[in-house]
Amino acid sequence: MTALSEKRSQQRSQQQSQQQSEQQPGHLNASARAGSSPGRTDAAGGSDRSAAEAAAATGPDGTAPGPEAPVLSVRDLRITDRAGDREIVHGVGFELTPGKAVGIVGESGSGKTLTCRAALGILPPHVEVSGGSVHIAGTDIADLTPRQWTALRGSTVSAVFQDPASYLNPSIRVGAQIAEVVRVKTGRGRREARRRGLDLLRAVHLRDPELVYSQYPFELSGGMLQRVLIAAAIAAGPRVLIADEATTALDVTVQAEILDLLADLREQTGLALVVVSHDLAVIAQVCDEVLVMRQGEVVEHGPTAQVLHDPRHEYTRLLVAEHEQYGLDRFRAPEEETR
Amino acid sequence: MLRRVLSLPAGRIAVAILTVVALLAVLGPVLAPHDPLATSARTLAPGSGTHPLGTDYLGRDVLSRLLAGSRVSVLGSLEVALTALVVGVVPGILSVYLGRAFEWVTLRVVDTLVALPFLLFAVAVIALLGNGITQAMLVTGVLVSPLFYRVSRAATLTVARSQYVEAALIAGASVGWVVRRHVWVKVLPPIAVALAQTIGVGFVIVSSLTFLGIGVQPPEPTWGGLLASDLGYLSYQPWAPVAPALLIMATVWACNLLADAIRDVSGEAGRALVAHRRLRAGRRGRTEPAPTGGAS
Amino acid sequence: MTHPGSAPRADGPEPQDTRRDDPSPARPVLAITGLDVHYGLRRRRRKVLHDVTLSVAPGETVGIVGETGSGKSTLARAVLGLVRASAGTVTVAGEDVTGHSEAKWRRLRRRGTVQYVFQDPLRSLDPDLTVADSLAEPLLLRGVPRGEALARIRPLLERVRLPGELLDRLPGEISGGQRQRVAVARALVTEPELVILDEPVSALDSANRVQVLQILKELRTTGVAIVLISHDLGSVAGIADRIAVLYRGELVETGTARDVIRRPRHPYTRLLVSSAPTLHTAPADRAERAALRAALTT
Amino acid sequence: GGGESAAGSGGDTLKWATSSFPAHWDPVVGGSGAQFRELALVYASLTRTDATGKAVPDLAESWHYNTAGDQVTFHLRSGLKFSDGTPLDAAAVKDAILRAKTQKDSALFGDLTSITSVDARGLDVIVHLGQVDYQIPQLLGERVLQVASPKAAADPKKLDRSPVGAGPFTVTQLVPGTKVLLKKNPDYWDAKDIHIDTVELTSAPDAATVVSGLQTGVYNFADIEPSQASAAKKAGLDVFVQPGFNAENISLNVNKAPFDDSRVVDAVRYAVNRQEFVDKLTFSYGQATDQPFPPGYVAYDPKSADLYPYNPAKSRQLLAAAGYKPGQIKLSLVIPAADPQAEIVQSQLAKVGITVTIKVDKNWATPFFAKDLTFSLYGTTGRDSAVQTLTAHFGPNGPLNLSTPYEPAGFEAAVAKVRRTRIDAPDYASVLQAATRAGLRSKALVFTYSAPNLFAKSKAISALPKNPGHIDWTGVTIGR
Amino acid sequence: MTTTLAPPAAPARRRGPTAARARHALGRVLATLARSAAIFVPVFLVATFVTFALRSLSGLSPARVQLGEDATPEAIHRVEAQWGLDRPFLVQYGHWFGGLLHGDLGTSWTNGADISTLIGLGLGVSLSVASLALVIGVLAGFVLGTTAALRQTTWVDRAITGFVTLISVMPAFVVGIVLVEAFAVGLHVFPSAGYVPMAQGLTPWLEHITLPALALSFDVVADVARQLRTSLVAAYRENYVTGAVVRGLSPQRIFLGHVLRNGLGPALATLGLKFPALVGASVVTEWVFGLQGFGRFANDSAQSGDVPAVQGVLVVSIVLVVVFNLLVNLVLARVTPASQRGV
Ligand SMILES: Nc1ncnc2c1ncn2[C@@H]1O[C@H](COP(=O)(O)OP(=O)(O)OP(=O)(O)O)[C@@H](O)[C@H]1O
Ligand SMILES: Nc1ncnc2c1ncn2[C@@H]1O[C@H](COP(=O)(O)OP(=O)(O)OP(=O)(O)O)[C@@H](O)[C@H]1O
Ligand SMILES: [Mg+2]
Ligand SMILES: [Mg+2]
Ligand code: NI
Repeated sequence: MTALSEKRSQQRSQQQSQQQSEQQPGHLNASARAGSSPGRTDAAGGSDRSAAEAAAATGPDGTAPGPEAPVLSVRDLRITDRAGDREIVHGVGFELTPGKAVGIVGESGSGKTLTCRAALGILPPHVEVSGGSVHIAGTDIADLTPRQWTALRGSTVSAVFQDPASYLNPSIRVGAQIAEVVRVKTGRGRREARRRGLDLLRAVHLRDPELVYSQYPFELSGGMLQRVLIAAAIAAGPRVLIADEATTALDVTVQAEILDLLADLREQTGLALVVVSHDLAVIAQVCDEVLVMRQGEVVEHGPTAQVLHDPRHEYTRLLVAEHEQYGLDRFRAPEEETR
Repeated sequence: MLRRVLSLPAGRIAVAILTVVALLAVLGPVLAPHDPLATSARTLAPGSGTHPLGTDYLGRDVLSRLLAGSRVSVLGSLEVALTALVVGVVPGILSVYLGRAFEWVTLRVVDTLVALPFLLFAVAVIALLGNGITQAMLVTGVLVSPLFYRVSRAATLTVARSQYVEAALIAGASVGWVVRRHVWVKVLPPIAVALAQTIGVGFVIVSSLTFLGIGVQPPEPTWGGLLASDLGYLSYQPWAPVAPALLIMATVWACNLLADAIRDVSGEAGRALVAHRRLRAGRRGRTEPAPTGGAS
Repeated sequence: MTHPGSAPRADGPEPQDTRRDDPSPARPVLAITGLDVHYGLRRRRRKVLHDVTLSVAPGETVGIVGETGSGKSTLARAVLGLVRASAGTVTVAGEDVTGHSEAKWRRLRRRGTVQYVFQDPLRSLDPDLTVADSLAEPLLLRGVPRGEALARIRPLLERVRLPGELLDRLPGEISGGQRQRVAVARALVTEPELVILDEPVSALDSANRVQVLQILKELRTTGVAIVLISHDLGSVAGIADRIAVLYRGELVETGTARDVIRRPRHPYTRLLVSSAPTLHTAPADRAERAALRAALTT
Repeated sequence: GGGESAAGSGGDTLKWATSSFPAHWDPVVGGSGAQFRELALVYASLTRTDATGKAVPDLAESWHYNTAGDQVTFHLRSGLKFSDGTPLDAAAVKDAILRAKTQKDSALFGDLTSITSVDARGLDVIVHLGQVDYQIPQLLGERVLQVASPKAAADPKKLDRSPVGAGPFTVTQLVPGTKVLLKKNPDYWDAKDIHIDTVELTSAPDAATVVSGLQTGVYNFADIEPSQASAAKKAGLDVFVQPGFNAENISLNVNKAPFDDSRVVDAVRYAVNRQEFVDKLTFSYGQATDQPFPPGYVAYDPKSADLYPYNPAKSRQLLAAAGYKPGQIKLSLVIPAADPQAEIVQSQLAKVGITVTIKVDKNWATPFFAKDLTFSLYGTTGRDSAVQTLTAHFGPNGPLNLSTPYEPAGFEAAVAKVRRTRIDAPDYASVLQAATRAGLRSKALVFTYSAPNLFAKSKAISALPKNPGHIDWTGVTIGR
Repeated sequence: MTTTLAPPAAPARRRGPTAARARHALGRVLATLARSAAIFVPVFLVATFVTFALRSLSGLSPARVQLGEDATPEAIHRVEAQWGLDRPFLVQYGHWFGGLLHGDLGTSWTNGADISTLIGLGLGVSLSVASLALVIGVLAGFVLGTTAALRQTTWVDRAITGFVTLISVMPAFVVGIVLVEAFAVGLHVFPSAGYVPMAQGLTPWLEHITLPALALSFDVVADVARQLRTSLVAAYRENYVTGAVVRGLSPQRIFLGHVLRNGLGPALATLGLKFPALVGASVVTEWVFGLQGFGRFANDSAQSGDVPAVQGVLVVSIVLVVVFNLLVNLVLARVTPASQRGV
């Protein structure tokens, strides 16, 4: 990378502080309450309350000031598998204001993906939202028609997933797939869409965007594909990007780059992020706020720093311990502390 | 395997039809109310007590001829399928193990066979090389063998390259052990599917050839031959072709059904089916959530 | 054995290792020298490993890290005789296996000195064999009667913390974490001297990961040498005595875990270290990484 | 044009689906089998036959024998020419005869053994014979001497693919084995009596679909199987039988066991139930016959009628007398193509204890004409000259005599006598019938039935002249 | 960026993306062609060799066909020499193959006609029918397959599946007869037999080939529908569909632009495999419909023991199949480039 990105990373800290101060009310609202709530760690009840409180504070009914209104607010979301007749997710709630990042971490099968999919309106067959609500930019998704969903996705909320190769059509050049989104969602002409597509590829730090533009997915590496997917996801300028295990299958070095990219986007465009990972460290790197899920319940919810330093729930402690006992932190932590 | 196939309704229907057809082939001549070759003065008669399906243009009993004809059709299609099986499976499996030269040659031969329009080729070969259903079906069997080659090769390939085979090799297994313990179970179902399909294809081919009058010597009744001769007397017995046509179609249908059923109860789908049953039967006492991939 | 009866260790934050300071006089379980491996024929021929030299002492735990396609699995497969080396030698438990015939390999493998745990536990277990059958296979191959084999796998199951009722299930019917533990158990059936694990935890979530790592830690105490392959430095850092960094088919760096992580020499290692996600992020890493990447490209 | 498809005939177009589409269009190669009818569209001959089977003028206006009866002169019509412009004179006819006698692949030279040489004098063709033979004008009719342009015939291979004759039509397009398009030949000597403009001659599909073809107007004329007759009638088509000389027989080889024992031959004769063939194969359009001629024809010998009536008991007796137990005789019936006739023979012989296996052999002709077979079937469409029919069946070298060189006693003399008898002589019929009688003593042939020449045509086509064995388009009109 | 695998073509990018893309596309076509040729040339050689060996195996001789009633051993020998059949087998093959490359398939034993010409004439008929059958098969199969896939697990799906199963077990000759009886004889909609070249008018041409094409198409309809349904259902389960959904593309666009494109591949491949069957089935349908096409010619020649004609038919059918598959491969390479990257 070049001087440009260095400059960017310098800007980052300035911007961050600036943004934080700007968005103070909304942000503080959510995290402060979460932190101060004593019943925080005992699962659903706690998060219910926090969600309700948060909703009351920011309120979709227009009580809160405009720019700080959450772009995504999930309240006591419950998801049920109608076929097996069991509730899979038992009340998840969080709020996301522009430029913020929420992380969801949890064990396999804890309902992270279903939560994200519910917010995207793409739950698998038989699986339904059975309680609570999801508001995207103030709209309750329960009222959305399929057509409205189509309009909403891509331009307001978008997503990237694990295994990037499979999320691109193998038979179509990647450039065309990005341009398609641009054309359909923003109504630009062919040539214009191409230019914008190239810009997007550049924006996700792909070297030689022209070449990548005309390549097929199978000609690209996993890291490049994830960037392409991100480019496609942000092509229509969404306000929320959901990244479900977006870096899990990637090499650590590539993962670091993608995480950097997400952070950049967040800073530069005010994109709000939902980052799902089973690795607490990944979340720690990008997110302001963490939800820890286990068996469909939120067992811990709070500002990242607080959850890391003072894990309340046993499961969260396990997550932290994993890094501190078996991971790199074991070697680095002392160094950091001495610094 | 058969038990699992029979547990599906489609499997039961298929097996029932095919059993009936097989019984006809074995017992047809015994069951036949008349000598299928015996002519009588009552030609082209409609169905009656003595001749339930009427008589043909030479006054022969149609039912008896249909029954007797099943043998040629069944044996013919079995011959096609078994020839194809032997000719296809052996090199199919060996192509994975015998090295690149063998693989290349067999692949080219298979490509060639696939490129031959087999009905055309069968007609040509049989007409030129002599008129016998046995030769006819042998040739056809060779022509349709690529299916078996491909199926067995693909199955062997996936198994041979699979990690559990490597795991067995690392534990010191010989090729024989690997084949007995790991390869066999997985190669068998796709071959069974192919076999069922090929028997169906064989039926169509036997019927087409005998319809064209190729491959059998005259008085010998065959379903295709009966159909063809019935067409000549359509103005007298417009319903006559229905019986042989239905027989041919039902048999082919049953073969396809069976192939689908085998596919449904074997491999990944089959294991899921069994697991599902096991859960439902509650043999394991407690019900547990379906195991997830466990991967993140 | 170099560390007889040593208590479970490395639970503390600081790894304390004395062995490397006084290298074992015993023969190494694994010694690789100047290993080259090629894939493909003629025009497609490509060198995947180049001049790899590595040795693993008895009871030692070595981590091999590197990016995708750097040749980690290939290295393991070369040790197991699943791919042929085009140069160099491989010595396993004192036996030079370079150029072994199939039959010789089979004999060696049946002894079960070296075992391998595959990257993907679902695919490395025969979907049609029950857990018991999969576990018993190595024993059956050595001619152990079935009854005895089944008796011998029970305690193993406990060792990997799996309930005994799992034995007559199919791999598709158990969870991913359980599957991985079955795969580990299978590797232990023959009481090997060396176990090579290919990305044993990268497909698992934290709880399962901790569990498997815990099992491995316990394994170390029994004196088994372990080679741990991973693309993520973080997941081997806490458990490996030594770490070898593989980059584009070459071992660019080998050293104690502490040295490699604290004082990485090769730019790639430095990049790895700075990229590994940790709970406490250091913003400065970002610029550093960019510089390292630039250094690596040239 | 024949492009119009739907019902109704297209203009004055004859759309003829034939089951015996000519493989060869060189008449010398095509031979005298069943395909001369189609070739006659293109080629004319010296004579033709009338409804009674007598020779009448065609290219030859008239002819006369010398007094010795060993030379016949044909006087050609004047001003004739072939469709390629070559004049049709005596030289051309001479050329045609010589070609039939000498061309390597000629199928006719066996029919022309009486002719020793030919002289051409302007329009007079003088044919010199090696023996007295009053059959020559009959013989040189459509079956044996369709005259091709000598210019075109210079390259027989080419002629075979693009026929040039002086018949009622000329070929505009020929797809070998499949289809021929013809148009009316304005230079044909009798062109004024030809009312058909174009002909599409197609090789017929499966018998079962011919009728629907006729019904839907794809064809308007076709030979059909007797089994299709009722369907054709129901479809509103004209179904008619054209007279002919057809006769089916069972060929036996008396030089081979078991037919070297005449009791076995007789047993076969008594075992044959002719009516069954007629009923089951011809749907009563045919006739039972025990002679190579249909009853009523001049050569049919009433005195020989029903010499061996159906009598299976007697047949079994004869076999027993010959020392054969039931089922002991096992024969292969070798035939060129699947044929229900063979199945009837098989079942009838089975009833007297002879086991017959049918063998369809594509190479049938080779062993048959090499007289290697023991047992076969043959059907003839007859010959215009009765003598020719007789010698083909009973003569020592007759192609249909499976028992060559066997010949019944007295046959040669009887035939010679016919040849010497003028056709208009009062005793011609009795002499001819005597020859038939002599021939029928042959142990080599058992005649069974006469297959009908069954046709179906659209009602728009007027009735055809009833020339036995021929199809003559003279005077036929196609309405709309 | 170290982690991006630098593609080998990277140095060429200076020439500009359009040029690179054009070269890319051309290269792809050439590569597909080369790969196909590598498969098909040996196929062609082997197939023609097998075909040629048929004569020796059959023991048939032109003499028997030609000489008929007058075959004597000398005459047979003479005729065989004239046909060059007394030469060594490989010499004969070489000669025949040489002719083949020039489009010369020799002359018929039965009527001495040029076989290439004969086949050419028949081919017009057969290809008309086969093309129409393909068109019908593809269209009907497409409609049925997509409808079933889009209405998955509803009664529509089940009805279509049932119908497809039914027509897939109906042999061509049964279909043929039923069609003739129903449409030609019963309803008088189409002629029951015969063929009219396109030159004589499009309508009569279509009328004549519709029924045979329909009879021939059943198998294609069934296979295309089944394959398309399966692959569309599978394609809908693919992640890239989810990807397109979250990017906010409409269902129609996803179906047309993404699902269909990938679902089409396997159906196309089936079509490639189906073609030989189509050519083969012409033997039966042309018989039933009184068409003087390729299949009828094959049957007639085979029945009359006309070996060169049979060889010619087989060679031409092989060429047809090979060419058709080549086309299919080219289209496939275009539609699903990913499938081309493997072996
Ligand atoms: N289509 C479905 N039908 C029924 N149950 C489902 C379906 N998809 C997921 N589940 C169940 O929902 C639960 C949560 O699944 P989800 O995919 O959200 O977990 P996750 O937290 O994303 O796990 P991972 O880390 O493995 O991705 C699991 O127990 C799973 O079995
Ligand atoms: N059977 C094979 N034939 C040809 N090339 C191969 C084969 N197996 C692996 N390779 C190539 O060899 C290189 C090293 O592969 P290897 O599997 O050893 O990598 P790895 O380090 O294990 O990667 P990962 O982390 O993705 O498992 C890769 O570039 C791969 O494409
Ligand atoms: Mg998930
Ligand atoms: Mg690997
Ligand atoms: Ni900290």
